[in-house]
Amino acid sequence: MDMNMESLVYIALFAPFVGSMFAGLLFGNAPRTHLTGIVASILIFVAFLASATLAYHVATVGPVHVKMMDWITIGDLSIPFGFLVDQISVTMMVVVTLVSTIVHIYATGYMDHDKSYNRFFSYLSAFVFAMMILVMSDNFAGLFIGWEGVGVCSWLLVGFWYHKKDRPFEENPSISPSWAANEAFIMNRVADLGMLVGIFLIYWNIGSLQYDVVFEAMPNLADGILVSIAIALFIGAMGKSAQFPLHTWLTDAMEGPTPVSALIHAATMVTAGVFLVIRSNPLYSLDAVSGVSMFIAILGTFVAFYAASMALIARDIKRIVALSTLSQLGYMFAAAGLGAYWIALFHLAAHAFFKALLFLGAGNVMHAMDDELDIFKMGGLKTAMKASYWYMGIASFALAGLPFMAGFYSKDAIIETAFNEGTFIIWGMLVITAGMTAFYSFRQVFFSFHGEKRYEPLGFHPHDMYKYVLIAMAPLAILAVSFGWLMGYYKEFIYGLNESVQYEMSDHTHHLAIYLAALVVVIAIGAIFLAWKKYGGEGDKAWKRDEAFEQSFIYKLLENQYYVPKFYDEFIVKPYTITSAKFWEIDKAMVDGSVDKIGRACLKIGDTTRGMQNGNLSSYLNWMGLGALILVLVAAFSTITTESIVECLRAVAGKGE
Amino acid sequence: MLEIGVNHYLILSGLLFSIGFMGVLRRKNLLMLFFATEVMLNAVNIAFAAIGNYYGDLSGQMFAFFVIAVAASEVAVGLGLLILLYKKYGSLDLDVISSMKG
Amino acid sequence: MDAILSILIFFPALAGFLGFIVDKNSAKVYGIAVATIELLLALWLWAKFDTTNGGMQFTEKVSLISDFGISYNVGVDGISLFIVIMAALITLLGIILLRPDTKNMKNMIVSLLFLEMTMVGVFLTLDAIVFYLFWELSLVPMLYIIGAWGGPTRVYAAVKFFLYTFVGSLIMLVGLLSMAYLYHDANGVWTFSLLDWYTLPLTETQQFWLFLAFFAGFAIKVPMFPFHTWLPHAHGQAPTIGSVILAAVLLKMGTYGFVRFSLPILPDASVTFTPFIMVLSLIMVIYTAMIAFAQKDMKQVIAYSSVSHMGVIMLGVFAMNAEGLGGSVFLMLSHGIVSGALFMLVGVIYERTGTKIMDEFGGLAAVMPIYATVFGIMLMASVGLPLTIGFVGEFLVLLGFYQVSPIGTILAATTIIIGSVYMLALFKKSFFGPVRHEKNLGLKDLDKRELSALIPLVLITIWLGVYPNPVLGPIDNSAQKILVDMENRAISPATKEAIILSKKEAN
Amino acid sequence: MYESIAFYVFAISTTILFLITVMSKNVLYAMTALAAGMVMISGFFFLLGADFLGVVQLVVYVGAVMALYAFGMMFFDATKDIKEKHQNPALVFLLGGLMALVFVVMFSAPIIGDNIKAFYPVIEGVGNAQAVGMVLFTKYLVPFEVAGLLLLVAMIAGIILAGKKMDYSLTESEAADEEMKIEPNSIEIQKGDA
Repeated sequence: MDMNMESLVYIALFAPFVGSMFAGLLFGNAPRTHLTGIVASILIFVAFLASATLAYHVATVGPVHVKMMDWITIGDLSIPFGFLVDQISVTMMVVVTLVSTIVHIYATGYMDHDKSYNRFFSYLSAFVFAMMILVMSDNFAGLFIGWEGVGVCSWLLVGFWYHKKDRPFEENPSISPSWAANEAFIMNRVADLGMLVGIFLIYWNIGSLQYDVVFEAMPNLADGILVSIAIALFIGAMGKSAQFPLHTWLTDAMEGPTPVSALIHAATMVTAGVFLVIRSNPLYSLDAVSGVSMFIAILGTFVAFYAASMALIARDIKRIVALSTLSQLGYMFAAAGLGAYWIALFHLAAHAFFKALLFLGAGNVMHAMDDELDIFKMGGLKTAMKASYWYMGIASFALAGLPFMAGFYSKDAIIETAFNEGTFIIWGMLVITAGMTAFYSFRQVFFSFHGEKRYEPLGFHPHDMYKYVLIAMAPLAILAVSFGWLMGYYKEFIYGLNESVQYEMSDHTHHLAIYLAALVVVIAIGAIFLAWKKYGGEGDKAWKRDEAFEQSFIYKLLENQYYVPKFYDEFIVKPYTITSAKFWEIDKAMVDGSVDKIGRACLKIGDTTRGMQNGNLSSYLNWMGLGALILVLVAAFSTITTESIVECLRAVAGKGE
Repeated sequence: MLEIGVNHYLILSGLLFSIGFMGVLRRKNLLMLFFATEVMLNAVNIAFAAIGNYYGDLSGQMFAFFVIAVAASEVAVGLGLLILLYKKYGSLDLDVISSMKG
Repeated sequence: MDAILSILIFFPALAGFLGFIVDKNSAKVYGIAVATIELLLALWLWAKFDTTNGGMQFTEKVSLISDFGISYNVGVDGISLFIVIMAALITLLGIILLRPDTKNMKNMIVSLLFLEMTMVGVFLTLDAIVFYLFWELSLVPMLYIIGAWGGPTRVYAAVKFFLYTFVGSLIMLVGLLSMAYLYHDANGVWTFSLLDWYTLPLTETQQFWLFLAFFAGFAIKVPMFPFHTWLPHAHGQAPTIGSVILAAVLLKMGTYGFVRFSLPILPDASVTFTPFIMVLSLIMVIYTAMIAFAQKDMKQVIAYSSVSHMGVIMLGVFAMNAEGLGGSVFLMLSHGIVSGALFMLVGVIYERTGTKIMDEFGGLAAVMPIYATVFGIMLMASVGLPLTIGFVGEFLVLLGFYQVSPIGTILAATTIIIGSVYMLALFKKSFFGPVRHEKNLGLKDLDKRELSALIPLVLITIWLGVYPNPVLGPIDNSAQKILVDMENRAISPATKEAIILSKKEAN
Repeated sequence: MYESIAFYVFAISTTILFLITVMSKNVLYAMTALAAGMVMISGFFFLLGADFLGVVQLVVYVGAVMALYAFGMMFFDATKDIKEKHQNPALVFLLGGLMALVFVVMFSAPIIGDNIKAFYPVIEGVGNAQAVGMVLFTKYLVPFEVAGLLLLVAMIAGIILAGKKMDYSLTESEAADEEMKIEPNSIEIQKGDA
């Protein structure tokens, strides 16, 4: 029984890799061949099946721990390629592989007439492989491999349409795909620095990087070290999950093709940070580290509110969905910070499904409108794109958290934990954000599908995506509706891991649960109605664009993302370029110059002393005179010094007696 | 004024020596240069005599004698050479004579 | 056969001199043949190498000038083994990459083989004077290669490179001689053999001054911060093959010198100098990385990037623990492979377009996809992506150095950020974006010759990134042996406490 | 008391005279000042009790050497003032001045010469010349003979060097005659008068 479990782990892990190599090496530069798309999707599906069976095995029997081979062994450090499949990692595996399968199938349709079709699938499967390493590895170094691997794949995929020209900041906030890709990679690297320091701290204080050894030895470490490890790891998580200071890359990463945004910037990569916090729950649940956890919760709430506010006025359809992802990530971090790890994980899974669905729907709309993203140019698409309209509707309902939808169970649980923990400010903020989420997601739905057909005068004639793609999106819709009902089963499943993951609401909150839930639902429905009234109307009640509001300070502030990107550009990017140019001058002039000066000085000395041999007797006499004088001086000084020394000594001796 | 000690003589001979030295450096005419060397030699003689006298030792004077002997022979040979130089170059100026152009 | 090391050293030179007989147009083939044999010999040495014992193996000793104790004394241990193999590999790949129409190819082949002898000699010899001999000899062919086949101001660059290193090595020679004198003073017998020097107890002040003398010689070769200005000139003017070998092997002589001379002989001074070296290396890492970002010329970017990586290696050397020291030796190998490949890639584009200015190229990825992929892999290795060779070394060095000073490590770790900044900027300017100049549209992709030189490097980058143990094992043993020797010979307790021996007993 | 006055008189006069020899434009002035200076120096010798040395100075140095110079002058056209082009006078004064300063500073320091002992102490009650004679012909006999030989060699050298082609007149250059505007054959030798 155990043997094929181990092989299952390897299948789940390496299937995407085989898909990527198949697409990359064999058909790297070949023109579009459908085979690569099909083979990649099948292999990802195989990985999904393997993950599902592993999930069943973990639920029934227990975690599987497999050691493939040694990676680095030097001194006392020995890092193996080990893979641990336990409750947390198997959940992530199932989520990742499921969403990836659907996105791969969707991509075969979406990328249909893109000439580097094969390269796309090779990168996408490579990404899934890197994500699987990140999720399944049993030590921090393996996690870091996946961490960076995912970063590189996102760099490749965001910069996929590298031939696009750089456009000025005003015209396109993310300038060009290659610029956005670089920004994403570098900003992730800034966070990886924190992660590395965390790994070093762990190694030097515990002696190994294996999860089990580390979390066992955690409690008997000094508080100071524990806090610094927690902070360092959280910095890593912040970068990958685009939390507050390092979030600008996520909205710019929308430059990549939509399947990429759906897979990477909605479901998998951005959740890696949350996965890290959940994975190291024994550390974050220690009371020595409670300060850091509380900070995580506060930061998460702030980011939720911050992103939701920006999404209210965003005009680009993908930017709205990206900001909503950012906001939901805030929710997950809030839950993780408050200690409700399994709820955060559950919300992560639910969110992955309906956010991927939302993104794919947005992709359909974009595809239909010839890559036009501005929702002001859309409207009344529901007649032309019936299926996408339904899909995006369901996804938005789930996101808003209407009763019996996935979001209702997972998001409200988080709001309940905030209430249960007694952190009422956080609870209040989360409730308001829930309302805002409902408003902006339905604003986008009504804008593009209801109201005036604003696209007709502009000459668009939208048609929906291929049939098989729409069918492929069905599972996501089903999950977006039904996933919430599995919360109970999931609870027992996850509790099997360890007790720090478990989180029970106090019975006091149990009583109020219904009222809390009702409150959030009422706010959500109100927000939806408000959005319907404002944007959904047709004919005379249709939405009219009012310029005044767009010039107002708040609109400007939100549109420029609180001027954070401009701030980074002004106070980090420009000074860095100027100082590096200045350093180059210094290097050329001073360091290099000084060496050349030494060379030139030798030449000059040689030149002046040449005067000695110019044959003129009187100049010889002068040089001789100079020599004589120097000798006399030397004689004088030597006599004076010795004399004066003798004198002082005698004087001192004299005084001595 | 104060009693003349050996220092006075030494300072005097030092001064005379530096006058002679300046003369040597300054002079372009070889003959005048010889005069300056004579001055330097005499300055040294004073010093010899003075030290000899203040330390009650005759060797100071002995040196003075030999200095005078050498100076005399030097002048004899020097003037002979000067004459030859004058015949060759027609002038005694140092700049004219400097044939060892580097 | 136990004379394998002498064969390894002198075979290329002899074969090179025979090269004069070979006629002009088959010189390159002859070069490849000799270099392949040399590489096979090196691999055979690795096969025969006993990976468990950290000490010197295959030692040979022939006394040259007996009354001064100068002997031809060679031996190989975990550290020098792999640098020798890399030297042989890079020379072979460099010769393969040589354009068939390089002018007077025969001279080039002969000087390359002679250079290979000196390089291998430096890493294998255990006698100070023979080490110095090879150290100086390695300058001559390099001077010739840069001077004869270089770019416009090649003479200035070559002479500057030669004089700069030469002055440094003279000071080092003074150090070596005074070391021999101290040994004679203490034990009454003249010897220049390193193994005897390892046993000589030295006072703090003696160690201080000797360290400064050695530092002068090695720091210029590394090149450390204030003495690095010759490198951009040398790289700027050197031909592709010159840059490749200069970056891959010659820079390693400096750090190898520190590991072989400064650490074991002067343990106390090494520990007292660590803060000084740390500051210099941090400047090197950050300062040159920023300069690399400001460069217009692609080759200068990679030249400054190699200075930045050498800074990280220097940190590893002075980390005083097995992880740091082993990591720095591994990073030497990985920097050799990666920067060697990068210089080859710059050479490829330079041969095609005749210019190295990045603004001249744009959107090359569309025109030359294979070239772009190889460049991308090498870029990722240089930036230190896990599962590539670049990550293992950098990770271990930073890990090791964390023990010495956390703040220093955090500053040094910024290299992964600013490193990726300038490398990605380079990649974006040259490969991404629309094809700016029409003439770039016609560029051909990598041909067979270039591929056969680059593919081995790509394979090694991936192989040693995924499975570095066959190389890390011997390095680990030798690194621990050096640390144990240092621990025993250290005088001041502060040094003893600074050196962290691994729990596993070093054999 | 008188001795110090004499010293200062001699000192000042010697300095002024030697300055003249060094500074003057005219060769004759220089030579005469040099001769006078040397006489003053012989005065010093007498002051210092080295009578024989003073006499030798007078006879040999002033008498012979200066006479030699005088005769030497005839070979050179000593009439005109010599124009001397000094490249950098400041340098000369600087060096000379510095030298003088150093000597003054050096010699003004109190010399504690406790280890100087007289090799050939002055024998009391004997005249200076006799004492010098005794030392000269006992201890310094060999140097004395060598000095004699030296003078002989110098004399012969002087004669040979200067003796060649004595008849060819160095100064009989047209410029000299034209200057004196005397027709070579216009001088009648007044016969008979004194």
